[in-house]
Amino acid sequence: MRTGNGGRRMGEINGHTVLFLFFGILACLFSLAVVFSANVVRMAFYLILALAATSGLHFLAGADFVGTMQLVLYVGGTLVLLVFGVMLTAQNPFISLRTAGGDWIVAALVGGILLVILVPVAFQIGLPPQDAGDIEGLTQREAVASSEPVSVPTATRIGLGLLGVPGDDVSGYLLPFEIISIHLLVVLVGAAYLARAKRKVVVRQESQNSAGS
Amino acid sequence: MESILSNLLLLAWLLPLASFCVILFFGPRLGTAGRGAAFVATGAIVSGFALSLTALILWVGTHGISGAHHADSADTHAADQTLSPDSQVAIDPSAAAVHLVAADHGDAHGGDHGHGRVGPKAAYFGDWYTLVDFDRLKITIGYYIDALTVLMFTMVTLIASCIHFYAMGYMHDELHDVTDHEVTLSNGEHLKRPGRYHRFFQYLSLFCFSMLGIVVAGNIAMTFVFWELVGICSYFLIGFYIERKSASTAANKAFIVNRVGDFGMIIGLMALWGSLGTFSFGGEKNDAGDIVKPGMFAQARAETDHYALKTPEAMVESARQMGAEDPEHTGHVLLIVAGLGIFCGCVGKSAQFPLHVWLPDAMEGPTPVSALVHSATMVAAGVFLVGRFYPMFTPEVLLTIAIIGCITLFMAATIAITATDIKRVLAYSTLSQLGYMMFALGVGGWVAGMLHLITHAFFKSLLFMCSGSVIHAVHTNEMTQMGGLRRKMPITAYTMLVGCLAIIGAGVPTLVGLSGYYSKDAILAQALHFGKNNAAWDVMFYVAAAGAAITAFYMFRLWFMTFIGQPRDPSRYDHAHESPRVMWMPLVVLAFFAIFVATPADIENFTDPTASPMVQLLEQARPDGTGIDFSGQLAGVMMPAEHGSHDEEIHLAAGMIAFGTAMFGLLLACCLYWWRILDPEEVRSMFAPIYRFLRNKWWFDELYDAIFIRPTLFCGRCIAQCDRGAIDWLIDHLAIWMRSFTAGFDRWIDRLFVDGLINWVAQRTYALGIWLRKPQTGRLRQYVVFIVVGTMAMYLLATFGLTN
Amino acid sequence: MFDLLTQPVGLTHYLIVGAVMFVAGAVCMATKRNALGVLMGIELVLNGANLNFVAFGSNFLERNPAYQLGLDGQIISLFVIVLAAAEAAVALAIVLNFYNNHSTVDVDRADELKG
Amino acid sequence: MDNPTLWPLTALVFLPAAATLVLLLLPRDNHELIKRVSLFVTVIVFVATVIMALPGITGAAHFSLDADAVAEMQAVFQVSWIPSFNIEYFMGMDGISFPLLVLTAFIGMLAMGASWPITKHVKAYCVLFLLLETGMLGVFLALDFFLFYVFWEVMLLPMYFLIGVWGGPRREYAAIKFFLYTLLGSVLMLIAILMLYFNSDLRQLSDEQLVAAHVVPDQQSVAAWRSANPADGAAADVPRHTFNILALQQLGQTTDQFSNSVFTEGGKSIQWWAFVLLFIGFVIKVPSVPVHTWLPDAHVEAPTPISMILAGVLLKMGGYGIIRICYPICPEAAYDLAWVVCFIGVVSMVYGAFAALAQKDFKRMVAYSSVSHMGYVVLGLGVWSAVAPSFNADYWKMGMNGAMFQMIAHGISSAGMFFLVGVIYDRVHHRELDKFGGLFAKMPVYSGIAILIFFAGLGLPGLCGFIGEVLVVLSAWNFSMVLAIISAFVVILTAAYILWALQRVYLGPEYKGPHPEALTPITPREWSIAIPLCIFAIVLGVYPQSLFNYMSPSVDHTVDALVEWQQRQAPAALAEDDDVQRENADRDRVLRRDVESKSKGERQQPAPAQVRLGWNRASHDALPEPESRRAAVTQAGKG
Repeated sequence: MRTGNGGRRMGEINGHTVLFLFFGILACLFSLAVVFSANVVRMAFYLILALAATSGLHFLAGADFVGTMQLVLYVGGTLVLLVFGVMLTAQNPFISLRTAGGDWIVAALVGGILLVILVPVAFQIGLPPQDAGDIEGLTQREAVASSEPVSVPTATRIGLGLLGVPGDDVSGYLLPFEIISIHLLVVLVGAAYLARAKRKVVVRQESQNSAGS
Repeated sequence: MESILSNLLLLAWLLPLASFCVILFFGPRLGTAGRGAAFVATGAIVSGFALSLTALILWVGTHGISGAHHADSADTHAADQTLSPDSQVAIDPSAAAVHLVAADHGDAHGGDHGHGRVGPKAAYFGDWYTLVDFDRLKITIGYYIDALTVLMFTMVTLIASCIHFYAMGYMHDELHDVTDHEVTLSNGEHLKRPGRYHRFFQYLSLFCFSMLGIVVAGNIAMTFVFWELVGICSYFLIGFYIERKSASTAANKAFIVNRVGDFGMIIGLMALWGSLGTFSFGGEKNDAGDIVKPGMFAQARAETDHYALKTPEAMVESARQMGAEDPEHTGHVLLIVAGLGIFCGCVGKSAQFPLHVWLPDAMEGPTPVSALVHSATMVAAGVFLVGRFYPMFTPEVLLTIAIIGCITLFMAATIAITATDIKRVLAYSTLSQLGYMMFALGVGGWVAGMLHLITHAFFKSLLFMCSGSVIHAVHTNEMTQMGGLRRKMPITAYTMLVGCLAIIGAGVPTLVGLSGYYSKDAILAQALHFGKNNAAWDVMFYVAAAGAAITAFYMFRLWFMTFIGQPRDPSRYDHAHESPRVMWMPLVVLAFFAIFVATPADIENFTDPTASPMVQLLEQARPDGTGIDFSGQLAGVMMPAEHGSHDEEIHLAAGMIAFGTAMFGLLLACCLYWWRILDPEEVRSMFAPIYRFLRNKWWFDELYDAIFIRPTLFCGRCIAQCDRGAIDWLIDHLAIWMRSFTAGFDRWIDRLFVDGLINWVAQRTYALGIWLRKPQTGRLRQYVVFIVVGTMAMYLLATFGLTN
Repeated sequence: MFDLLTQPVGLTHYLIVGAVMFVAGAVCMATKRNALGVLMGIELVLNGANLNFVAFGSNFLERNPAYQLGLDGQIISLFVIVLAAAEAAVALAIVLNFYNNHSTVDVDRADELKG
Repeated sequence: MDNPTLWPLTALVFLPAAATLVLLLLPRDNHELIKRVSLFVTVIVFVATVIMALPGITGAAHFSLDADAVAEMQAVFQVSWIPSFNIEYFMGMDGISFPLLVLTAFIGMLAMGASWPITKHVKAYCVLFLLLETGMLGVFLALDFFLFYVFWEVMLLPMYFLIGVWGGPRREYAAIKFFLYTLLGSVLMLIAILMLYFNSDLRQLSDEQLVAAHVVPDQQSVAAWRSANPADGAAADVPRHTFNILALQQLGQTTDQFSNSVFTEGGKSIQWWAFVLLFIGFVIKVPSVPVHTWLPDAHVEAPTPISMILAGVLLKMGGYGIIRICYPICPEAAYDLAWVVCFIGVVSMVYGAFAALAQKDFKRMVAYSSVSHMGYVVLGLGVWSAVAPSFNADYWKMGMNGAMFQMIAHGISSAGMFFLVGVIYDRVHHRELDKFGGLFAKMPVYSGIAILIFFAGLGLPGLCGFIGEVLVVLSAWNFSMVLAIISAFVVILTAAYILWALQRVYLGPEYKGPHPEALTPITPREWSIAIPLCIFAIVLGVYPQSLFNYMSPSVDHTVDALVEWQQRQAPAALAEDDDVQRENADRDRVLRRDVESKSKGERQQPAPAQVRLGWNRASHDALPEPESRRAAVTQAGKG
């Protein structure tokens, strides 16, 4: 899966491009669907689709491990959690809370401007340099990157990187990894605590009630 | 001799002080209810009298009754009369003093004049005790003993002894609890209080001590000390009935009016002290007895100047020291000021016009007090001092004295006509007689004045004690409630008659009379003599003569109203009785003296008034240089020598006039109050305005109240108000202003500036917070928008802002 | 702009998709009154960012070699995924708690701490 | 320097202060014990002063009655205190301060005895009282100006609290008024002190003067003193400032150190300003019109013993300051302003007497009588009647002696009066003069004592008030006749207000105010306080020499020094004027009375001239001095 260097200006339409367009348009469309949908249940569904499409884009970019994780963690974990949330709070009045027109206008305005800023930047930094002189003085990593890409599974290298073993194109990430681990633990505990807090009060009230009766 | 005399008198003087101290500390415990106090006090004063009498006898033994040479007296008189001042100067220019045309015949001619004294008069002086001593300036307690001192001592102790005995009877009520009927309490009852018998005698003793101190005083400062002390004794004795408002007010009045006189006296003292540097009459001696500093008299009348009065060198020097343009003249003025100042004190003490107002009120005291203090001794002290200080008086001062005396004698006599309170009549009579004495001294009659002082002491104390006896019997002072008492109390009545006759100067002209006859004749004679020499002032003689008539009138009015006719108040009459023996015995004794004290002892010269031993003794005491004519420098007045008045022509004329006027007054009294030919009521209504005028005592009290007391109190209130209203107001308001200023300052600096700055910052911060709060809507979605906008802003900033 | 379709897939393409997702997420957060909607917006934003990381780290894309993250991009995106999971858990807990207390999931009602 | 009297005098002054430490240890509620201890301390202090006074008891701190010795400072000691400013712990006493010292101890003792009715915060009261006594004793003993000032202030604070806490209903007002008035005086005094200090230079004094002023111990060490550099090592020609009062006196009298103008050329001199400032400070304390209004309020509000202290001792400090500091240090200004001083004195006398006449409050009346009586003191100090050509200071000496006597006498009589007012106030709790009456019948012994004390205040001969008043008034004549006459006039007013008050309070048939049942005869405690006052009043009145023996030499010494200064000031150019010499000789002749008959022919009858009774004093420098005197003075100056 590679794109030839020769078609830098006008590349042929290949499978990679088609797939990219497919997933890219899908992701964009469902993202917008999330925005414009008023129903929270549908929003959740669209979100799943958008994330799944993103996962596809990950695969296309050669990040197989990240794409997998995207599917597993996001679509399989996080969004399930979200859906639980929707279900727990999904009573009629809340399923579709209407947003005031003014908000829409403001949001659209701000969003539009943001987009107007981001897209030129994407063009500016995303395009290859105009001439070869631009690539002089590249680092070794850049040199590697500029060489012909080789499709190799990334899971091993990522795993090593996370365990703190720097590879040729990856730094050691042991410390961030550990921090993330602790962070996750804390978040879980916190989430559990938050979710329990109300029940305690209720229990106390009940005990008071029972004591009263 | 000197030490014996001085020690005798010292002892006689200090005995009453001892008595005072004993009674002060042990008074109530002496005998039952303090009865012993009377014995202590009486014993002291009687011993004092014995000592004084011894001194008198010693004196007479040493100096004789007189050194008189009567043989040539007539000639000398004649010579005196013929000599004019100019001729005297012509005879002996060296004798002429600087300021005063003066001559002392006897001394100047080295011969013997009518009263026969060669050289200075006999006097002993010295110091017992030094009160204050600043090298050259000394204030001492000393003695100055001459015939006058001894006579006065004897007279005072004698009368005081009589009065002590009398008081033992009179104050008998005070031995037990007393109900004072004149004091009503707020609950309507009369005041009941324990008796104060011992305290009365305590005060009497203190008074005797003080009075004798004045008499024996060797310097004018000592006189002043005891002057004040008799004043305070008088205060205590007048206010003896302390519960009576009238009594305490009268006591205050007496003391304060006396202080007015003392104010003048202090000025006199200052004038003397500031220039002469001594207060001593005779001179200051050192331990060896030599005179180290001449006395005042010697400075004013130097022996070398034949005792002619001239301004003391020290006064001239003092005037020069003060930068006077004409020191001689100013020095003379200083001498006049000194004389007038001293006389001022005498005016106060002797209750002369215009300070006479206290004496009638002083009758609030018990009658023995009136007899002793306010007639015989203390009030006479003023006259005594004028007599003692006589050498220092310039003719100007003497003229003032005469005028004051003359006014007093007339004014007091007129008031006495209308008074109905028996003691007040006597009080005004006392005033009048003191006026006579002053008048006599003022017109140059030193012996006449002094003689009247002594005779008056006897008969006036007799009169007062008689009136006390009457009051004791009828328990009222008002003569309108008496009458016919002669039958109930004959001894009192007749002794009082003696007193009345003595005071009007009854006697057979040119022949013989009671004591008052001699003294009053002498005064009038000298007055006539003076009038003849100073035509401008001869009116004073007629005033004095009229006074004699009035005296006779009011004295017999008193006697008739009290003892003659029908009782006006039968209840009082019924209770009346003769006083106990302890009270009437002194009356008899005093009556005896009132008759004979001035009688000539020489049988051969029985009709010559100057032959009386009393007169002779006084003549001995006459201050050096006063027995001559001398005239004033400022006021054109000539003081005629006294012996000139013994001239047959003058003396006879004066005697006849005195007799005539007295008889006139007496007859008038008889007509009105005995024979009832005239109705007093009718007379009274006929002269109603005059009666009211006299009845109100010439409105002196009201006048003084209006022009002195009220303004003084007003001034006091003003000043107190000024203190509170002005000074304190200023201080308080300064404080308030200061406080408000600092408060303002504090507000301005602290609140406005410092606090303001802080508050401003806080307010700004707060406002910023409020302003910043506005975006904090709490709306999550807006926050998101903000975040996005913020991100964009940062991006734009990074892109366009920072790169430029 | 549309020549993107004719170009070989490059970094720009990914970045544009990421931008669209990001903006969609932001607008979603700004407009949804439902707390869960907001949460979803967050997920979209995170995914948009994630996509960018991956794109920057990818060797297979037409791009300027100066912006080469290598494998680091993937690792960072992994972290983001993990964080998103954690965040979702906590957010859900909060939402549930809020819901229990207020009986609503309307974020506009959650303004007690408003200044 | 050998200081044998250091410890005795220090012990005397600080014994009361030290005793407060003992008081602090005593139980607070045992009032009786605290009062007894305090009384004991005051008695000790009094006994100590009496021992010092009695001749024949040996000891360094003994007060010698030898005439020469009394004139000089005795029992002097000197310890360096703050060397960098030449401040010394320097005390001593002479005939001026010693009687006041004894008076302080005496009144302090009696006032403590009179403090028994105090029941509020007894401990604090006694502590403050004793501190006050230390301050008062210190003021009279201090010879260092700075030390003097310190004691002066030490005295102020306890007084403020004693009035402000234990006083009557308006006590805060009175206390603050007292405090502010006195503080104003203190501040002015401080300015003057610094003015004098920074203009002083010890090097100007001769060797003898240095020894006399106790700057150096003896003649031998003078050279060493002169050559020694000042402590800071500065150059030798730096002036040596001093707070030594004796040295300042010498500087004021014998050098022109204080005669420079302060502000502008030809303006008033340093000593003129110093005198004015000091005089205001002291006259506030005296107090004289118009700065007297703190006194009535303070007296009325203060508790009885504090009134006694105020009237008996505190007022005396003003007079003491004038005679000890104002006059000797600033003779030139004093001579210039003698009229002002006397005028203030006379105005106070008249003003106080009039105001007393109008009072309705018994204590207030007594307070105004104090103003009046202290006027005599100011007048007596001021009568500078020694003028050219004779420079006869006899009358001024008498006036100063009279003023000093009046201070002591007033200390006794006014303390007595306040005590007596306090006695009835304790019983009936009011002071309205119009609501008394008839006390004589109910309290005979008390009334007797009261009448005696009031008569002492009235100036009755035989009692203490008379001597001082009469001496002052007599001496005033040669200074100014007008002032003398006005001051003599006051005797009438004095008699009026005192007798009127006596009449309203003691005489009359019955008591008219509230609490008639409380009028019980006086207790032995009150009796034993009043009787010593009575005894002193009588003894001083009858035997004033007992006091003059102590006082006169020092007072005369002070006056002589001033007159010597005055003679030096008189220009010598006119000294050969024959007339003056002759007149002077005349005067001596009159005084000695070596009588010679003068030629009568010379004496002319002078033409009547205008009488001038109130002439002013001739200007002192217009008249010459005799040559002999000048010679003597020159010699003295050389010596």
